[in-house]
Amino acid sequence: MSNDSSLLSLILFTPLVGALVLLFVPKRQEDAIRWIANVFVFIGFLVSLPLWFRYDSANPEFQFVERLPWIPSIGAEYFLGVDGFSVLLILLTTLMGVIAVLSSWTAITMRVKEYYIFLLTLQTGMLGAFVSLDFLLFFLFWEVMLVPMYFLIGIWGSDNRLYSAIKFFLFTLVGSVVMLLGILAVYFYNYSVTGVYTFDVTQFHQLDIPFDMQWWIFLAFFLGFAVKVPMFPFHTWLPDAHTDAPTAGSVILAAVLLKMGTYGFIRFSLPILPEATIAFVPLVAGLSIIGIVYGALVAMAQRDWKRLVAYSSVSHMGMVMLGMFALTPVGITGSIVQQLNHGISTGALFLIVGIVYERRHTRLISEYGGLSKIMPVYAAVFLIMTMSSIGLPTLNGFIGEILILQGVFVVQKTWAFFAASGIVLGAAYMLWLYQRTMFGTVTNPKNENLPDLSMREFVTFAPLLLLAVWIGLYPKPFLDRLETSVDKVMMRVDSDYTPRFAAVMDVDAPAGAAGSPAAIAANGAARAGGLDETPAEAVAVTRVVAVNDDPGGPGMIEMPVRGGGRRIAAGN
Amino acid sequence: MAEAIVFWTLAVLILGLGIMVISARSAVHSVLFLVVNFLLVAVLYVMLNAEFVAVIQVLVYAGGIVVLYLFVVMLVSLKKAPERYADPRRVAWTGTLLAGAVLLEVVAIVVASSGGGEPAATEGALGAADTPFAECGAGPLVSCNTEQLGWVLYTSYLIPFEVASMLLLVAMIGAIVLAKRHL
Amino acid sequence: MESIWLIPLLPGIGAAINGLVGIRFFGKRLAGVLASFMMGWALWLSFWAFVELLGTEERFHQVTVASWIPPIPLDTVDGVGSFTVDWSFTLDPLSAMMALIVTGIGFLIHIYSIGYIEHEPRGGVARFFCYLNLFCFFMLTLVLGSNFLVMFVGWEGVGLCSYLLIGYWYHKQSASDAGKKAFIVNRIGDWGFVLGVFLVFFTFGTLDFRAVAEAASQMPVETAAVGFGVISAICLLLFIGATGKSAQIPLYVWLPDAMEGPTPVSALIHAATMVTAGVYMVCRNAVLFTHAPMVMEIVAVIGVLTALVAATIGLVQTDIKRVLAYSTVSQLGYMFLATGVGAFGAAAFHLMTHAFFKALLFLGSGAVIHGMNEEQDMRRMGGLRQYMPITALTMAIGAVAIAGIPPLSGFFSKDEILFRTFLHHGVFVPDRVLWGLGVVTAMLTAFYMFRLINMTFFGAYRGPAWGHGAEEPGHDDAGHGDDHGAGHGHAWHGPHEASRWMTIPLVVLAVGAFFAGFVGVPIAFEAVWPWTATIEHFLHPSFVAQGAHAVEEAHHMSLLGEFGLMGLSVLVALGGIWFAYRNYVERPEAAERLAESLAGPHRVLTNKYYVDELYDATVVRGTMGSAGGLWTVDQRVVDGAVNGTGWTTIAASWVSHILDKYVVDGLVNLTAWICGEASYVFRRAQTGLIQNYAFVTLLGVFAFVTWFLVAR
Amino acid sequence: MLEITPLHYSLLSAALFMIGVIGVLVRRNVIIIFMSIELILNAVNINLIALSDQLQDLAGQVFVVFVIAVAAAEAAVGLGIIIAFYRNKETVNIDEIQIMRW
Repeated sequence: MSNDSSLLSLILFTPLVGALVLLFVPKRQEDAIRWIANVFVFIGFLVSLPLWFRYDSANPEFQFVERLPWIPSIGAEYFLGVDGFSVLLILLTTLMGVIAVLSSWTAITMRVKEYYIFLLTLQTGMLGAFVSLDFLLFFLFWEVMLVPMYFLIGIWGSDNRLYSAIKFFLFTLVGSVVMLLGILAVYFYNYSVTGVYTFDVTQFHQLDIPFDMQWWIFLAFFLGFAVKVPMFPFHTWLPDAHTDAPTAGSVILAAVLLKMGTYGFIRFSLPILPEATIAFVPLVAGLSIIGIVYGALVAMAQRDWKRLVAYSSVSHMGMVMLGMFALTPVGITGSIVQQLNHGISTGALFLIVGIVYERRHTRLISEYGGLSKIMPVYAAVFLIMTMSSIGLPTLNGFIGEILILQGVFVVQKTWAFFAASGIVLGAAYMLWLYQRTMFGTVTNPKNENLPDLSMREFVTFAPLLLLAVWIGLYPKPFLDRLETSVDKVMMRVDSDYTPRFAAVMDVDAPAGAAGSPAAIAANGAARAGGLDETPAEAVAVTRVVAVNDDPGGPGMIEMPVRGGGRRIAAGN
Repeated sequence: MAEAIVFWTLAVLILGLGIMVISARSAVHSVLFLVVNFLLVAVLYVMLNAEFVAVIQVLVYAGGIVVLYLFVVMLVSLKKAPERYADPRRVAWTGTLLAGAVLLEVVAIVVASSGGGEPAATEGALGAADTPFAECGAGPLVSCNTEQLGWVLYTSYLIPFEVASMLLLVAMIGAIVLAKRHL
Repeated sequence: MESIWLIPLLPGIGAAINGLVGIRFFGKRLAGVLASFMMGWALWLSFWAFVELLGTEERFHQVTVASWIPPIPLDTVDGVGSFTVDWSFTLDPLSAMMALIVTGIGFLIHIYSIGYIEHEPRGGVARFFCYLNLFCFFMLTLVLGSNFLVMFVGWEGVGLCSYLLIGYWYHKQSASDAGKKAFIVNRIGDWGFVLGVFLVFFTFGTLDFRAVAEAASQMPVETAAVGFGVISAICLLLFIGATGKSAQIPLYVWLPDAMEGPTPVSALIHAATMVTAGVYMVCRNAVLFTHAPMVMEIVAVIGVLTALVAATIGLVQTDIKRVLAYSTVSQLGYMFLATGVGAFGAAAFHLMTHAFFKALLFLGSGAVIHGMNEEQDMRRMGGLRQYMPITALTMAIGAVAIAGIPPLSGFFSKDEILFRTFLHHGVFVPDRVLWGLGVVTAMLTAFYMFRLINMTFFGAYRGPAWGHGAEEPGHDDAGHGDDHGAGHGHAWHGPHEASRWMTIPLVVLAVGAFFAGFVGVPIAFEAVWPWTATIEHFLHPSFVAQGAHAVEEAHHMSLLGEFGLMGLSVLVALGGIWFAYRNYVERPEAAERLAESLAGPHRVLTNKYYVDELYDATVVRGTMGSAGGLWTVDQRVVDGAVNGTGWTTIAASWVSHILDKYVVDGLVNLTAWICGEASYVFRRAQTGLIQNYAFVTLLGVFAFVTWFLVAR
Repeated sequence: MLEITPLHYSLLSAALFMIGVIGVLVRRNVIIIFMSIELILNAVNINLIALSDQLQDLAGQVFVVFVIAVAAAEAAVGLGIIIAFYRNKETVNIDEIQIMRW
């Protein structure tokens, strides 16, 4: 793709340029600053649109690749490229960026300049994490994201923002430090095998790391990513951060930052450490299910509107993780779609909270009630987003949930059984919230003349509503773009999985080509054929079996004797 | 013979003026003595076939620097000369004595080392042999002294010359900066 | 016929228009007329689709509009399948009939609503019709959808609409509570339903109804001998969904509360269409269910129990709409009884007739409530037939129909069900027991329906007095209109007949309720009526797999016995009616005495067997309690652990800080201090006097020269 | 005694040099101290010229030129400093110019 040779860099640095421009605007002229920020972030969205149209969903390779030496001495490169996962997430990021910046037009009145600079820097950081195929570069952007977010929460946040900001920062930092260890382990292992120092992820995707090593590395990655997701025991930073962050901060946090963790799993953990992934499935699935139910129940107990939404997103992300670790194409596809959905619906819900918070400066649910009489348009938007969040068919949430649950169901019925209960609880707490805030009579005199959505506010919602309906009614474009990427991951975790694009690929192409699925497929086939039976794999198999036989439920997962791939046994 | 007379008068005058300079009560006077001193030194240079340096001596020292001193002296209008302050911590003549001692020793060394000075002309040839300016012949440096000096300055001493110019520029700026009340 | 996808779409468009522009700009009349027009159009289309279907020999027409979820490989029982779902709709006898019912009744109710809702504020009217149209859109999607997921779209969608419409008067706490309850209880059912759907895919590798039926028909029937197999599991899960949607035990509790909604809503959603979705779904999967006789048994038992329980509760209710609500639950129980005994045709038949007379009754009660200025308590009515004759007449027809007096529609359908139940040979339940319960229920039905009619239209007027003009009628009933604006703002001039908009639908429905039964005349009447069991024959193809052309097994017994059963049920019904007449018309005080003599049971019944209280104590409290508990856990334990780590870190840092400050740094400072002290000595040399320095320098020179001098 | 050799010039310059040194050591007035320094420089120059004449090497004169240049610079800057100092302290007494000690 020569004509797109620098598209990703363009997308990546447009917000940063905006931030630099803002540096030179005198801080008195707040409106000028707002305009500039909005214009730049909108340009950023526009330049990211070609990804949607020019991404070739039939091509399993990474696309729009850019490759320049960065730190030659250690083999780190400026290596960008996208596949189905990152294309969708990048588009989500740029869109949510536009919405977040636009939504804080009136909400932010102090230190406007710094605010927008941080917001734009954050934007670049997030995009960078999604586009970089160099592990060190990814880690760089991963850390870069933290700083602006820290300041956004710490300076423009509410009540005890410092506590939340520091908690958020430290929590994520701890995770990422451990993750760095994992990265280095892979890096040095790769050197010991190939004799080349490189952080090239596509190269890592072809490694066959011995199982014990995989196990530890997976643990390291798991800590790093699970904190970000956040998964059940590591979730407590999320409610605080969400509650105290400014609206735009919460929106970005929910819509994009949380996706970093899941994206990390799908991009790094699964393909680089397939056997360990399979070994960890029960643990991760268990935590996810706990997260789903737990998050939903705790959300039900909240008195703080924003905190409720935060816990709901704990529940949703548990759903995403569960789908991913079903390790079935449907489940993974569903989990990516569900990431988009969560970004859309939860982002919108935070915007919705932000709007009344801006008018009333309180988030207590008990302060509201009967708003649908005063703010009908607002109520309608809130209703639609509530429905999308609890997975009503014809709205986006349904597609993700049905795919995830179906994908999980064929693997382990009991998981689907408990996970599906999250749907009921989700309906319970969301509808209860809706009733307590929107229905009933206006009890609080302060609410009596709240203005309804302004034009600008409605504009922030319009794209989200549109997407919610689009994904709900016709998700095919999104699913098509995911197809090949999902297959590539599947071929790593399931050695005898036959990809859908096998027809597209010409098999007798020079097979060792970097990351060429044909090569991997051949490799997998060879392993399936039991040709190269390395002791590492033997270890892997035994370990997997040991971890994976669960007495509960008729054995839905059985470990084949070969290659750590797995097959579904006939149920009951 | 004539040279000797001139030299001795000059020497006496120069030293005398020097003493006057450092001993004059008022600064203005010492400046005036200094001018005369410089002029006499210039004459000494002429005697040593260094016309160019002599001219420079007159122009820069007598004409420039000393006038600068004069200005400063005028600017610094002292109510009473610093020497009036009694300063118990320091004794003037210890310095004088020490200097004198050193002088004597140097004289001793010089005299001893020369041992009945032979005429300078003898070494004329070896000096001329490697002098860069052949066209002036190996003769004494009477003729075209300035030209040769210029030649040397702009060829073999070009870099130091430029450095010197830079130094002057910097000094100029520095002086302005220092002297200005507030930039 | 290729345009059947338009049938659901039209109301959808109507809803979109009303919702987007209507609420802002449309007048009351315009909004109503628009919505009704869309429904009329849909009715027209579905009518022609129906005619076309009759015209052709082929009974199944599937129209695929677009691909919804493109194929994604997914493992099933037998190897790798492909998970894919299309937006596709099926027209077959069953869906055609349902489409006709929904559009027909829906259309009438839209018309009725124009009159009913006219006291609402303008935006409210548009919102109401938007919801109503939206409901029809989802309901039609449900009935026409040709695979489980498309059906599930409708399934959930109607749930949403009922939520919105029950909570239409959202400022009423009770209304919004009821809406929420309905939605959440439905969700519990949907939990089972989706799991069932997953299991269907996992078992058959497809979600298309026909394909599933084909595959299932190849599998063995899971009788008690075979054991409780996959199909049984599927059916059970699906049936859980059905109990939620169709208000069966144990999930029936939401339906009576749903009466908080406007009456047309109760008629359309909670009588005629939505609540029958469960029955429809079971019929749609008849092949599956017939392969799981044990689950069929469960269905039948649940059905008949629901019918009985609801009927008993209905006996003592005083809120006119609640009586009808419990009657609906009970009739739904009948339908499930029918499906349970394998009489899917009869179930669908009863579904249709019930749609007619129950919609009629609800609309009638709406007219009454309207005429009584939002009065819903039957004890405050009575003798209304002179004020509102049309309503009285039509409702009477409805009551007779539901009581099962020939030749009205209810008789045929209900009798068919009882007849088939009588012939049914159960797996666990001894024969005739279900039938007996059914008959008892029939009597109770007749009784409470006529209790309603009598208390409302006969006897003396017990309602509030009305004045002329200014003074408002004083009444203090929970369900009444002070707090929802309707019937308000205009003085009440006493009970009055409703407007044309409302009466015309009543009349049409009454006609339907009267004659609808003749499409399903029992075979016993062959002699006198040539077209017997038309509807069963028509629907039969929907209940068997395509391939298996199993001839409909004839259910016959001696004509005498069959007529005997009919006679019995008619007698039972008449008995109920007579009892009601005796207690509520002849001697109204008799009812009170009866209640006093049976105080205990009466209290239990009026409190609906305390089921709500039970659920509240167990499920709701349990969930809330665990929620609160977990919230505490989250703060104290999980977050506590995090903060604990933080505090320990801080403490450790303090310790090391002390150490650093007084030990490590101490050494450094000591060194510095020594140097400082020493410097006092040396620094005396540093006078800062230039001349001193110069002097010292000179000394140096002196020393040097002296050395030079001495050295040689 | 009557024939002048570079020896005499050297002695002259040495004497002048020492006079300068004495001036530096004895006087309090900074300006005069500067003048003494000029004297010292002149002494050096005399020596250089004399030797260049004797050795028939122009390098000596060249250096004199440089010395003069440096002297000019030094005078300019030094006097500038004096002016600035005088402006602040109202004195040119070298004994009081010790703000940088310790």
